[in-house]
Amino acid sequence: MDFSFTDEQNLLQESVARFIQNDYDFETRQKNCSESAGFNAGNWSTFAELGWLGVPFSEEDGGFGGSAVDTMILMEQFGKGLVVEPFLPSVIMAGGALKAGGNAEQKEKLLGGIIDGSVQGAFAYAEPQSRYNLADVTTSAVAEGDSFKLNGHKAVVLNAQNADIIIVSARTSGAQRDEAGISVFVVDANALGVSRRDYPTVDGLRASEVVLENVSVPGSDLLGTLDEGFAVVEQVIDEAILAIGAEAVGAMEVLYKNTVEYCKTREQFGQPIGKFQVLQHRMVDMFMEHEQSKSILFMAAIRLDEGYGPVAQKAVSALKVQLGKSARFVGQSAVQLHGGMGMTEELNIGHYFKRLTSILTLFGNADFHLKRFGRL
Amino acid sequence: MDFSFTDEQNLLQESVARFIQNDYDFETRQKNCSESAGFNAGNWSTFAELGWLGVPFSEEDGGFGGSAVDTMILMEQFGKGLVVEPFLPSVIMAGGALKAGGNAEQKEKLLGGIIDGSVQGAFAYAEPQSRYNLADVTTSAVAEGDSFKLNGHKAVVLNAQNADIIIVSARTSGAQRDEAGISVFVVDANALGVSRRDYPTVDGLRASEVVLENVSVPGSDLLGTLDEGFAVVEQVIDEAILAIGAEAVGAMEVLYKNTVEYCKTREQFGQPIGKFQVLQHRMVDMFMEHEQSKSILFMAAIRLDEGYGPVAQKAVSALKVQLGKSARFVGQSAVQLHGGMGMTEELNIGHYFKRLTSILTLFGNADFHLKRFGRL
Amino acid sequence: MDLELNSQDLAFQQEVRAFIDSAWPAQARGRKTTPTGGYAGKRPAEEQHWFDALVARKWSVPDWPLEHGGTDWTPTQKYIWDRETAAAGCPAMSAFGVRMLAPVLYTWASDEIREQHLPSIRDGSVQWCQGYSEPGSGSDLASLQTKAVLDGDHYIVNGTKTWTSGAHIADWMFCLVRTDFNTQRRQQGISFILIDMKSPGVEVHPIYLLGEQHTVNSVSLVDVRVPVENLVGEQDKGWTYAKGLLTHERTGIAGVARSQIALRQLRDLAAATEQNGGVLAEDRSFVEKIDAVEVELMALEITELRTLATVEKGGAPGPESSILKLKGTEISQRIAELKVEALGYYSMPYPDELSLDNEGPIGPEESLPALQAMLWGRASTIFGGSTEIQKNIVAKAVLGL
Amino acid sequence: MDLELNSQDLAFQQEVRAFIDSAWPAQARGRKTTPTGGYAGKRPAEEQHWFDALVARKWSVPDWPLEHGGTDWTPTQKYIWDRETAAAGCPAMSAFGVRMLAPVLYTWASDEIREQHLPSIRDGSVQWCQGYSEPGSGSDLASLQTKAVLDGDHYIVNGTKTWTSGAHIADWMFCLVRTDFNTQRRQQGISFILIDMKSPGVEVHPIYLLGEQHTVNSVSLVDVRVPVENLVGEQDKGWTYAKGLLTHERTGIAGVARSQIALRQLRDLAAATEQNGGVLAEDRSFVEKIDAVEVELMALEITELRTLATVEKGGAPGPESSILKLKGTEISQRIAELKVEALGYYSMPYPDELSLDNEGPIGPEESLPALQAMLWGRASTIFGGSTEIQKNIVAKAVLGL
Repeated sequence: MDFSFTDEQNLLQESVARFIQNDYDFETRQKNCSESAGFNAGNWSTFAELGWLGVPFSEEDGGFGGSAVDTMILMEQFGKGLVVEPFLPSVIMAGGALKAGGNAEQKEKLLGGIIDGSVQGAFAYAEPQSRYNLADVTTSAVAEGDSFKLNGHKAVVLNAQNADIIIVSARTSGAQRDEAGISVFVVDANALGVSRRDYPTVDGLRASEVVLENVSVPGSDLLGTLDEGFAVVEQVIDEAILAIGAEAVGAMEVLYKNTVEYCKTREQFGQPIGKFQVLQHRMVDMFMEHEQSKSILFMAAIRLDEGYGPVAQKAVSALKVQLGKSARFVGQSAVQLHGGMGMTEELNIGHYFKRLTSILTLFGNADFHLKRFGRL
Repeated sequence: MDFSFTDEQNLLQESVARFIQNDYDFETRQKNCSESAGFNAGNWSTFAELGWLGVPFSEEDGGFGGSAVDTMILMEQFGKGLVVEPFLPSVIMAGGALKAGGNAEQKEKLLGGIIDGSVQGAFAYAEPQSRYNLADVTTSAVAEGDSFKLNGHKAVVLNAQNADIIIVSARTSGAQRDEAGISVFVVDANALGVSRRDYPTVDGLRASEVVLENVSVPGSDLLGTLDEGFAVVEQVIDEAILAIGAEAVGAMEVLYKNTVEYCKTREQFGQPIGKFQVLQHRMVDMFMEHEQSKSILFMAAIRLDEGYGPVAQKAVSALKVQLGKSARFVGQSAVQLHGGMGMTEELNIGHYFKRLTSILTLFGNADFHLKRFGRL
Repeated sequence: MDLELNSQDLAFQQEVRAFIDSAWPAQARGRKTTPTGGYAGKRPAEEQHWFDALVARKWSVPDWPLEHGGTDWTPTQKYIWDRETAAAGCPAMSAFGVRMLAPVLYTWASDEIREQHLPSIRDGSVQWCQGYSEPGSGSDLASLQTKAVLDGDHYIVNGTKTWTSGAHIADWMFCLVRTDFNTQRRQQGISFILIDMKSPGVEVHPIYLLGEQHTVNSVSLVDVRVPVENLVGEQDKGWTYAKGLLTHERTGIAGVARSQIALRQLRDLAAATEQNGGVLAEDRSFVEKIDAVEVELMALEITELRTLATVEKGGAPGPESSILKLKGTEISQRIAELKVEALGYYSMPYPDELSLDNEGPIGPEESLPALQAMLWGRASTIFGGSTEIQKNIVAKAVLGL
Repeated sequence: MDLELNSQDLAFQQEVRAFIDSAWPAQARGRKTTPTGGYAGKRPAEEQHWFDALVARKWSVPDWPLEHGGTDWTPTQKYIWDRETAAAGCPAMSAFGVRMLAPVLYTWASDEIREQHLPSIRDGSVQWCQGYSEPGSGSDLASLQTKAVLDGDHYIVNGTKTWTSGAHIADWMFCLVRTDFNTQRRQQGISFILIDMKSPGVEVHPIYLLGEQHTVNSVSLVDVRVPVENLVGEQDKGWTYAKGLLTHERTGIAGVARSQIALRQLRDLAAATEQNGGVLAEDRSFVEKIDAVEVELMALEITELRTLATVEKGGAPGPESSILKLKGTEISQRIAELKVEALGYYSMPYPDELSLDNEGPIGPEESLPALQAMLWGRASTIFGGSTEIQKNIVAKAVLGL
């Protein structure tokens, strides 16, 4: 039983923390958001140079090691900095799909680019009607000779705007909500018939509605086995939940600590407001929610590293359930305790709150995961 | 739009309040509990003399007027005094069944006795397997000539121990959980084949498991129409919910006010604990829960007086949902804020808490009524 | 006890409805309104029509005394007016002039000031903002530091006001300033003055709030010269005037009608949101959350009516009135949150106005407004007396702690 | 990072399990235990067997230093011991002598006192109770007023102790008394003394608590003569000795193993409870409430393990350890509440022992114990450092507020 990090992990943590500390203050972050790509390309190169883009991948695949704990360490720091660079969609999700479903050739062709930063990816799994059901897929892929023809609408695809490849779940057989009959394809983002409507998201990221009209995808870009893509999608999303869970834990730490600092300095009625017992207890509750979330995050990372399966899935859903309570409480409380300042776009607090709001929704809200937890 | 009482209602309220004030301090209440009947027979006579046993009945039936608001007024005061005399089971429930389902002859025969206190009743509607589903009735009533033969087990029948008549829901046709096919009978508590296991309940009242073995009930003691008894049961229970809702509102008022008083006098760390902001806000929350419950109680009483139907039923379920939150919070908070004293059997606080605990369960908990509210 | 309106009030209700039907056409009701109620300063034609009709009918300031152009409506009639206009989504007169300033003016100000300002507040032709809060004084208003020094027939005002709603579109600001720094109690030495926003030295800086609303500002006052005639009442007594307003509880602050509309929209949204081949409105976990709020809201409505009934009889509002804002904001925040939850992934897109105008909404039409309303709605437990301050007040005033 | 036990600890776990199997037979595990852990003083034969085996194996006081008859177990081994014994429902040694008094004795007391008392605590032959709280001092312990005046070679003690668990079955009481009333700080002038409960002037009065438990008492002390040899450490320094214990956080206080068992029982109960022709375990609303607690409990278990892992490496427990009692009690109260909810109408009967013995349970067998446990469980957030006091401490000690 051990909750300490290896030497490499400690180095990774220090290195990311240093980057956030030195190169990612809130003002810089806001500037990065407003770049046309929605992030800072220089940072992306830095991430690549420092090897961070390889963190979720095994050494065999050219990565850093690929444990969930590694990813967790990195994403927790990203959460503290509210990092907007598309690590989640490109590396964790698109890269994760290649890792989980790709054959040697596909990895050879694409994973290297993800890791060295030359290829950006997106993962298109949700649809306007699907809500959180990963198996609710109406986008169709019909075999035509050696290739497939794809048609459909993929919703809220993070980073599609910058993506070279969009990894798409599509139905090759079965009924609309069957788990069987889903296949995963690597789609060239510039292929004929791919159209996008890009927009910013509430938390300062970029997403797109992606419409596929008779997009032709060569059979060699089928990821994994035909009709058995659901397993790939599910694993990618569970690993993505771990990543945003770590982000949320990092963000919650900043929020509760900043709130404590604010309440120590802000004076009202002749004393720091941190002397008011009601605020003290509220901050204790924030602290407790952060610690409980951190614990269950550790559990989920460890379970994923023990091997992907029902135990890991259950831990991941537990994480999302815990966040549903903790992140909501910590975010709302931080805004409330900062008073008017918490409501401004100018201060970082509101932006953490908005990121946590997105995280509550992403990949299924607490209700959805409480049901999944109960089933598993 | 008017929330004031009529002159008669004001008199009723004053008269019950005076009784509680003068003749029902906590010590006396505890003594009444420990009587072998579970209540004080002298009080019962007083209630009869003062006309209180006639409150829920129309003047035509020999009562006080019979509005739900009247009942509410009386029960709120009873709730403040934690009155243990069996007004709820005998008058509201058994009397209520006679009111709702009885023919002129039955009322003539029995309602007078309920009102003058010479007859005690009980209402046996729940069964070991039924939980809160009033239609889940396995007790059978089979016609044999001019009479019915009853067999079955009725659960947690309040006041059966003292009852002269037990009003029983039994199945005369249909399947176990059909609403149709339930009939209501007036059973002589001393009839051959009626056996009981009596026990105290957590809140200091008396209840019994009642087993009916081939109990013969004359056809003239069928209450209302054969197979259509469900409507009677449902109305009796909804009116009983109003009654315990009023009790709960009375009890919550005592709890929050006593807690405020206690916190003003109890000193810790050199000041009254009522100066601690966390306790202040908790007491404000208790006060708010009491006010909100009182509001919805008013609504339910008014709706019942407008006529029994879905609107009234929905209001009654809303009351139970509100209590599920408010009574739980107020009860737990009162115990918590009284510290060790709140945990003693010696102080009244714990007894209010126990009564509220029962009220949360009685006639369906908040989950059950939230579902019913949604359906209506 | 009953919940019925009497025949007189029923008749009044009909009159109000008829007026609304004529002055606020049905097609206007469907329009998306910004959650903050249109501080943006653009006033669409329907709105102008509505305000003109209000003024013409002499119903623009129903709460004012009749002598100043108000009405002699009973509390219940005012309540009916509030409910009916809220239910129809009618735009409201800006509260700052009508509800915050005017009562001070007609109670305390000189005839000259009344004559100068009340008519233009009544007809909505002049916009006001409120200069109370300062960077150092949030909930602790009495600690304000903006300084007004008498210099001949002018005050020279220096300081900074903040969280000033609508300062960017206001013509005038009513303002608390410190005219005496050597008082025993901090509440003394404060004066209530009126400042023309066009005065040299007044600068307005926008503060953008969550939900991307430009509603509030900071206002810096540098050597602003204010004629002594703009002092309301006596110098150094401004706290008394302002305080009367701050503690003025209104039934309307519960926001019951608004929350009822929001709840209905939430149910509609749940009924229109696909999930697993059915709709979200069939998901028990979600529906039970809506039902639970509805019960709270039903209770609050009655709590409001209890207050109203007491006031109607000439009594002071009972202790139950102190929970109206506390519960009302809790409920409205909860509904806003549930709307966002209902939207699922489509609670994330945050397109700009241009994109919306050109290409339409992303996901359901309600998406962006619901999200913005949720974000903006967090302010309701902060501004105008935070929940914490309100509970302190109830603990003291109602519970005697 | 991993959650596995190392091979040494696994071997230890096996050893513990084997010991439990031999000393605490499987049939004993099913026995109903009172929620308060048997203060009643009746000790069934299986329990006596278990305690005898503990003493024989020298495992009765594992936390003590080896030299005083404890063990050299690592923190992880102690944790394993706690978990395994809790999971098997083994009775625990009374905490007052073993956990509360003994550390004071082996740290501060004279050799004579240690020799007199430690062996009989270790073998459980002498029962102790704790005389700290007084009617006027609940959470504010330092305000205690019980007075001890030196009279030759005795202290004359006068005062009242309350909430004294087990005083009615205790042979001795360790007690905080005031020996100096003229100190600057209230924490000074307090002494730690040992009182023989058979001393003239000691009177025990039962206090019955919710759940009808006789566990606590008030103890009046009237001119009780206590030999000066019974003073622990130095006069007037008792607060220092007692305080070390009060802040002594233990992983066990989270009660994770106990709550896990309770949660399993709750699921069993829901699976056995009929509802609408099915069972309660199929009711989503109810099951989701259970699942939500399970998630909290999973998190708490890891929080506890994080603390353990730090301590195991020789570190002080991290800030996360401060939440163990706060969350642990919240969770156990919630589970107790849900059990009562599962029972439905059968949470109401409150039969006396005689009726239970003669006629069996009313409703499910779990009914009465579950109800009593819920009532009694309200104490967990009050006694031993109320939730409010704990949060004050965390605010100060962890957050620096």
